[in-house]
Amino acid sequence: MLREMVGYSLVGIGAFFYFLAGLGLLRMPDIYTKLQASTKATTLGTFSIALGVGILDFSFLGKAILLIAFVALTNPVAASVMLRAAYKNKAPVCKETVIDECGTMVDGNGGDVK
Amino acid sequence: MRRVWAILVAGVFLYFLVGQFLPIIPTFGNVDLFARVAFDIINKSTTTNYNAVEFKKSKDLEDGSANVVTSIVVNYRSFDTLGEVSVLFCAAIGVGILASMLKSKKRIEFEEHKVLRISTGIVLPLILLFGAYIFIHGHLSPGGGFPGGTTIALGVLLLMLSNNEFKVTNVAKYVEQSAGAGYVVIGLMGMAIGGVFLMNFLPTGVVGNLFSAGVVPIVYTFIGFKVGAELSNVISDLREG
Amino acid sequence: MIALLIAVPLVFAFASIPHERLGRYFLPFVAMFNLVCLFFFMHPEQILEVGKWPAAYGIALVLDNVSYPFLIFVNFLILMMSLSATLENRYGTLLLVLTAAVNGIMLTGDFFNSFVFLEIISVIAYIVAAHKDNALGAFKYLIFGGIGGTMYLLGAVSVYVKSGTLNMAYASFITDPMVVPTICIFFLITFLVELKVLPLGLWAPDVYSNGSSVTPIALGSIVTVSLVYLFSRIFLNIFDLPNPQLVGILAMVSIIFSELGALKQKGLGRALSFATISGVSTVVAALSMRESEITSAAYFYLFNDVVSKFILFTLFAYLGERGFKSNKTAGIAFTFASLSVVGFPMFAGFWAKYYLLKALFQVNSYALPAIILIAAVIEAGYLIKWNVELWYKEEDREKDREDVEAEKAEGVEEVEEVEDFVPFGAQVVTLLLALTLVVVGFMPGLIHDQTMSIANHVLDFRPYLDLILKGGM
Amino acid sequence: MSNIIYYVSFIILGIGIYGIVSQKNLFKQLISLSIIDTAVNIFIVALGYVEWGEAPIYSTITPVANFVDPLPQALVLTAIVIGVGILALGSVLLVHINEKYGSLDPDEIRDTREVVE
Repeated sequence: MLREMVGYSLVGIGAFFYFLAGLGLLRMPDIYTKLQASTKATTLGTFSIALGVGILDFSFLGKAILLIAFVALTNPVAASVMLRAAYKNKAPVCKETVIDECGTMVDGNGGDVK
Repeated sequence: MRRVWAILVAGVFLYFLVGQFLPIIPTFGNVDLFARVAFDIINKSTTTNYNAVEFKKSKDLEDGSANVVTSIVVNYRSFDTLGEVSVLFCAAIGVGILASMLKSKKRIEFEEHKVLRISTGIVLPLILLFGAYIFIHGHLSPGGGFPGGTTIALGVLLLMLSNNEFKVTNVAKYVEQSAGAGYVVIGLMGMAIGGVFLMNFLPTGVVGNLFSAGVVPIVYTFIGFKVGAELSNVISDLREG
Repeated sequence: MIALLIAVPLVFAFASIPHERLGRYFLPFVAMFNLVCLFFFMHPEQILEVGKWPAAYGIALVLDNVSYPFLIFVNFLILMMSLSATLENRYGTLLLVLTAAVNGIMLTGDFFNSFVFLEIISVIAYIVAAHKDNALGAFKYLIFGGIGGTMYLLGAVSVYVKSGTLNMAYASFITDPMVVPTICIFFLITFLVELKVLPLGLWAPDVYSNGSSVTPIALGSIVTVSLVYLFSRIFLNIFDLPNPQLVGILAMVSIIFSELGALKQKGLGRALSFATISGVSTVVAALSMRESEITSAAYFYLFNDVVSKFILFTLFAYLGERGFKSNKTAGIAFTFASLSVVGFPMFAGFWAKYYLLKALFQVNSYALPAIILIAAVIEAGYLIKWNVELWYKEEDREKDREDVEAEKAEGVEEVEEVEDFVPFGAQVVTLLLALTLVVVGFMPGLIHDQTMSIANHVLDFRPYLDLILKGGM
Repeated sequence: MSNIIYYVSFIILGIGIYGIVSQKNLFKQLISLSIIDTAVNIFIVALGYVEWGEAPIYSTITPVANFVDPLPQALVLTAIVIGVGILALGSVLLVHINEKYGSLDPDEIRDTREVVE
């Protein structure tokens, strides 16, 4: 009983994170924030869904942990590479951006950077 | 004007499909398997009498692969697959020829990304291992030579994206050559042993074991190597220009 | 044993990958090997069940009285092409695979297998079409051919749904008058694209006129012959062509428009491409009649058309801006070939048109003969114009030398002998083929007996069916 | 209503054909061709579905045969590989065209051609 409760709540948390990812993609103003929202959410969402399913069905637990390990290995790298590519190609930043640590962006206050 | 034409052409075509073609095909799900050759192929009884096949029990059937799609692709209709390999082969050669004809012979260069490079070192062996797993287990689980080879080529692509100096050497071409010729040679061996081209001349073993299905795993391994080398060449041709 | 015709070219193709030039030296030997095998070790009426799977389950390769002469003809053309064309790096490898594929498409008795071979042929055709930097024409062909290939796949799958197998012989059991036309329309679209009947064959002029010696010959001769074979196998042997009038009308319109197009062209290459379209359209129109005399005449017409276009295109590729004054051998071959296309007596073309017209009049068909005669007049007009122009062309030596120097400056060092611009191999081959046309012109029986035998066999599906059903299901 | 997957694949096919005829940009035409391929593949796989049938693999879960028709799946496997080959070839041809004429729009290409020739 407890096992099922934990499992289902983990799956539910994962689903919620996916929902957040979708919301972020729609609501966030520029590519950096969009990617930030979606990667964080998909990584965490995948973790908890896989773990939840693993707890619900113990024979799947080993595979679930392996899955989590691979996602942890690849997903952040992919996001970082994508963001770097966007930055190098001078994708426009939203107006609210304050800090540009790399300092190559023309206008710290944002606006449409060409 | 173009749009009107397009709607007209697509409309006529859809009308033909829905009005003429749909009535003559069976409704979704209502397939009479008994009337199709697939029924005997599933039961592995095209030359022998009908016996139900059981996983890990049936022995020495005419075809030993647990994955029925594989047994069609590499055994019953192996000749198609030989053609399929040739299509990919020709496409790869074509990309090579056309890429070498480009006037701007500029190699695509970029700054390396440290995070990517380090994580590639960790992930790449896993990717290659996974690709090899896919084509070695092609007769037991979903997969086979084409997906496995593609996975390996993706590993090469990752290496190429993370490492600026990396080049696909001539070794890929030799791999492609020997794997491609190996497939045909297996076919010719069937001709020498059984008198028929592309015959499955090895014992088929127990359904579901790794060492089963005769020449199927061997052929899929060849295909895996060939497709991997070929697609790596395509990627490298497109990059080197 | 039959599988060797496909396996041997493939092995050599795969073996020639790391060494770019090797394929082109293999090609003539492989074509020779195929011809020797066909002549001495194989005889018609045999069937090979690949992998020892009975015909309906596996793939059956069939060598019968229809495919045998076609195979000999195509392998002969490949041999001739390998001797006459200048093959650059790696094209040899491609043409080896093409050899395997055309042999395969003629031998196979399975719809999906023929789709696979068709796609090999198309992929090679796209690459060959892009020869001499003609990417735009090749891309057009790729789009048309891609749609055609998809339609063929749909046709093959609907055969599987209706008959439960992909075997061609078993497919002839589908006789439902509702089903056959629908399946045939899918196949028909493919053939209209690949045999370049005009509305769907618009890609052809761009591709054929790129000025290379490989493209028009590989596509216009070898691929066309193999696809005419497949056309007759599917529409004459297995299914009855459902609405022959429609196909006939399409083909006739295609003849008229292509001849008018040829008349309008300023360049020889495009004119010849349109002439090729007209030739193949005539064959399609005649084949759609489904009558043995006409079918036989259509194959005769195909023979003449393919051989003479082979000569014309080869010489056109080497001609460039020059005339025939410096190379009389080439000029003679060119003139013979154009006279044969027009249908001058003493050449094969005369008999092709004679048999066709005779057979058509016998069934009281007058529309097609009228169009063929009009087309012949138009063809005579522009081909004689081109012959005269090329024979009397004053060669502009100054310009030539400038060209050579300009090319030297760019680093190209090939065009040096202005005197002898056609390579020796191409001269011999074109002269040989031109003489063949003359010989056939005097002894039409040589070819006519063969085409009659093909026509009689192709219109009767029972021998083919018996051959495959021999094992029983 | 049970035929809805057929209709879906037909509609995708129609979109592909519409794209090829209506779009001017050559790259979009290539994409449309690949959409047509996909539609046909969906359609063929759907043709082999048997109600309540399982994936055609003997395994611990399905030790005895209760399978969908595996042959269309094998055919689609071949068709997909062929489609990939054609797509690769088409894209490298487009790179060529773009290099030669500096554009992928037929109208602009025609202008460039007239200037060149």
